[in-house]
Amino acid sequence: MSEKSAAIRAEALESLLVEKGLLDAARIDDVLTLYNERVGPMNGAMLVAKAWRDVEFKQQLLADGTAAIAQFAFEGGQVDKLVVVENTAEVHNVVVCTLCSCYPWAVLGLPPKWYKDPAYRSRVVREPRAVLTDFGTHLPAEQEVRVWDSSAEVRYMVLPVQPKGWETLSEDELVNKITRDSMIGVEVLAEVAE
Amino acid sequence: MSEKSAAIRAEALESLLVEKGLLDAARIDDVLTLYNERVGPMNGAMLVAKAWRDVEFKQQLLADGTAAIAQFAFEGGQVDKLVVVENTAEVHNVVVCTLCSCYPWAVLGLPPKWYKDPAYRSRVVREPRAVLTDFGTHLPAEQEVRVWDSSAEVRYMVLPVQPKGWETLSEDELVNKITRDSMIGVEVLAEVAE
Amino acid sequence: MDGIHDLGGKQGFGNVELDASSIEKRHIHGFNERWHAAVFTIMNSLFAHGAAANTDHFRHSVERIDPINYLSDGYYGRWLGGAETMLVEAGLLTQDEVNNRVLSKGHKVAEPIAARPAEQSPTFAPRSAAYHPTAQREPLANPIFAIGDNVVAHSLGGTGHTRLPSYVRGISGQIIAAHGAWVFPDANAHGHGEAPKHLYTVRYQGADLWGPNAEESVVLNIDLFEPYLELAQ
Amino acid sequence: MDGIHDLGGKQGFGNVELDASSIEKRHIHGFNERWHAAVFTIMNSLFAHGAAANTDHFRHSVERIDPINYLSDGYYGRWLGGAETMLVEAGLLTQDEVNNRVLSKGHKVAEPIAARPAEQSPTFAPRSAAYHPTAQREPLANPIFAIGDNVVAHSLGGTGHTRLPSYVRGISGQIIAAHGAWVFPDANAHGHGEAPKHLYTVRYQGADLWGPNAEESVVLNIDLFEPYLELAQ
Repeated sequence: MSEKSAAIRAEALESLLVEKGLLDAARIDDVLTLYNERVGPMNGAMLVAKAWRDVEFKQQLLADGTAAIAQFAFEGGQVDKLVVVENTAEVHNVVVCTLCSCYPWAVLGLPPKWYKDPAYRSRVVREPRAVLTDFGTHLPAEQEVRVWDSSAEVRYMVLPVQPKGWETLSEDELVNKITRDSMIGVEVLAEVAE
Repeated sequence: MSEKSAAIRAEALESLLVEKGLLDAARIDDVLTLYNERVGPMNGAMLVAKAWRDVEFKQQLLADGTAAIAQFAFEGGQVDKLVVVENTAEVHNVVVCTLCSCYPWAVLGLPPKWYKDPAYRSRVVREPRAVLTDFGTHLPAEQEVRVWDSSAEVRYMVLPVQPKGWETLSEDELVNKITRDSMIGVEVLAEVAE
Repeated sequence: MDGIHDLGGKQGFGNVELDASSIEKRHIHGFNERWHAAVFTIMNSLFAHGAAANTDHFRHSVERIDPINYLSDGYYGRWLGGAETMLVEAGLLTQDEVNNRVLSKGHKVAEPIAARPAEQSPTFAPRSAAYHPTAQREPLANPIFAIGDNVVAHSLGGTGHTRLPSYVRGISGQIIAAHGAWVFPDANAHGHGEAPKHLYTVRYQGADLWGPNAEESVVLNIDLFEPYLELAQ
Repeated sequence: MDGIHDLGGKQGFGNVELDASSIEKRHIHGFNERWHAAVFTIMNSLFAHGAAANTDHFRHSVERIDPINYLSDGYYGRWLGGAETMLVEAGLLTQDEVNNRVLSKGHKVAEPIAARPAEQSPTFAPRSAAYHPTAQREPLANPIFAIGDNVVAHSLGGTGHTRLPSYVRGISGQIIAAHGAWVFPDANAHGHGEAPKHLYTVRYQGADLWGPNAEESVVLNIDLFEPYLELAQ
């Protein structure tokens, strides 16, 4: 089914359900507003920035991610339990859901298309190093790669390594530089030459 | 790709190869003649009929199918080694190739479409009794089902049980009554009420 | 079920196609299309009107989509297929209603739709009155395994929903975390109650999963429910 | 490779669609369409012109077809995809030539074609001068296993051709027949020679393969090459 066909089919179902009183079309606008404006990777980036600046928060985030983020009352769901895994010089973490497309919506927003497509889901558990090169990410052979397959209701987020030179940036400045992909684990943050 | 699209695509490739001298279109007619006229399940049916009437041939067919059929010089290929497995009251055999669609062309002809489709290939190794009911074949619970997955170059053919009442038929009469499906193992032959 | 959705470790799906956010390395988020949000909202309405009893029930409806459609339809297309299935099975819409409306919107007749394998619609108990913000529950028993145990997972068989992917089955791994008891998807998807089971993170070595040609120094962590596991010999 | 072709035991593919011969219980045989025979003959020409080095090489070209096409194209459509791949990889045709000719025949531009994953085209040694009517060969060594041995099969890994389906891996079975030594597909498909290996028929119990919900009294026999096997513990 092409995107166009699916769009028509969705429109058909929407109109039927509205007629039958099973769907309030206004709720579609609410959902658009929620995920377009309030739920997105800026939430996760804020957590990462804070963890880089506040060692106590970082320890709490790594020890019990669910408790650490409770104060922010993120919307968006899909995070019954949050586990934050830390990248280091020795270990690089990367997250997937091979059986469907589980993803920590509340902190990263809606998952990118590639996260939900068969290529990523099939390959990243088997050849994560090769998959990361699709993203331009080349890991040293001696760095261990840890793949997390989110097969239950625990959700995983990666705490990336802070690049050299970012120590002087404010948390607000960091939020725009900490990418979604670095928190999924398919990118290693680096200072971009400007 | 629909059948129509595939047909167009095949026509394109055929015309290109003929132009380049890589394909002689007359060979297509030879292939049609070979498989439409000389290679088909009547060859296997002839073996089964003969086995039912000639106990010595039956023993040879079951002991070394390859040697037993050598005298007939069947065309059509795909039978490096033939193993004939006998159905009895205790055991029912059924043949598949889960990885592609290997089939004993020389004795059964070209495989039916369903033999090559995902439904049969995926299901018959896991739930052969359920698959056989798709064919209207219901096996007694106490009869063991033996599935043969043709994963190498050995090819399998089933020697069906002769129905009661067929003992007086000639080999020629039997050939038209012994079905392809009974030699794949998805059918149990039975005298049809006429 | 051992369905097309069980993609982990399968080969032949080509390279990852990056989105604009990955390429431009900046935050781009939200819905790409309005109809994606419509499907998202329809999915919410399934839960509101009881057509989807719970998340596990909904996930299984997506797994039951025809395999070609599963691979072709994209994420929101798959949700749409699952939603249609659940609405029809719940008796809230008929298949004819859906098909006729699709045709009236200009859809081609020949377009394949999500298949709906015949399944006895399970009966779900009314939701518990207790408010559960998550799928974590009080355990019904003590955990059988402990961190450090070596375990092997085996399929429970059958045609139902499960969260044990095939690629880890039969391979020895080590428990590295215990998460307490959680709603058991294999039961919950089919109206057999929440049946809480202990959940563990199990770590596998890449070479154990993928053989001698595995990438070096790769480990795989996955969350598995206790009924899938036994101690490795 | 663990590709889409490895269908044994997968669920969700629906019921078997019988053909006229099955329904009418009479002999109907031969090609349904002329183009099926054309593809069959093209496949023969691949061997005649060296584009396909051997059957294993050809089979692998079919396995490499894009998964959606593999499920959609039907048997002769899959052969066609494999044939195109081999003709292009052998340099006998260019992809542009094929595409342009397809368009000139009235094909839609958007129609997907068989994917051709980039693969280093292997170099095949010229065929042996010896005439081999079958793929059976003189053994290079004595067989390691004997009838009655309990064995377990494991994937050799990698991305290449193999004849070990995933559904028997890691499960204990018993050798019930020994067939001598045969050309080893895992090597032969990739230009690594015929490397003959001993071949056995291994018998598995249905309940061992499919768990507690398996059908009763079912056994599965499959032909497996010696390098896949080790003695069960």
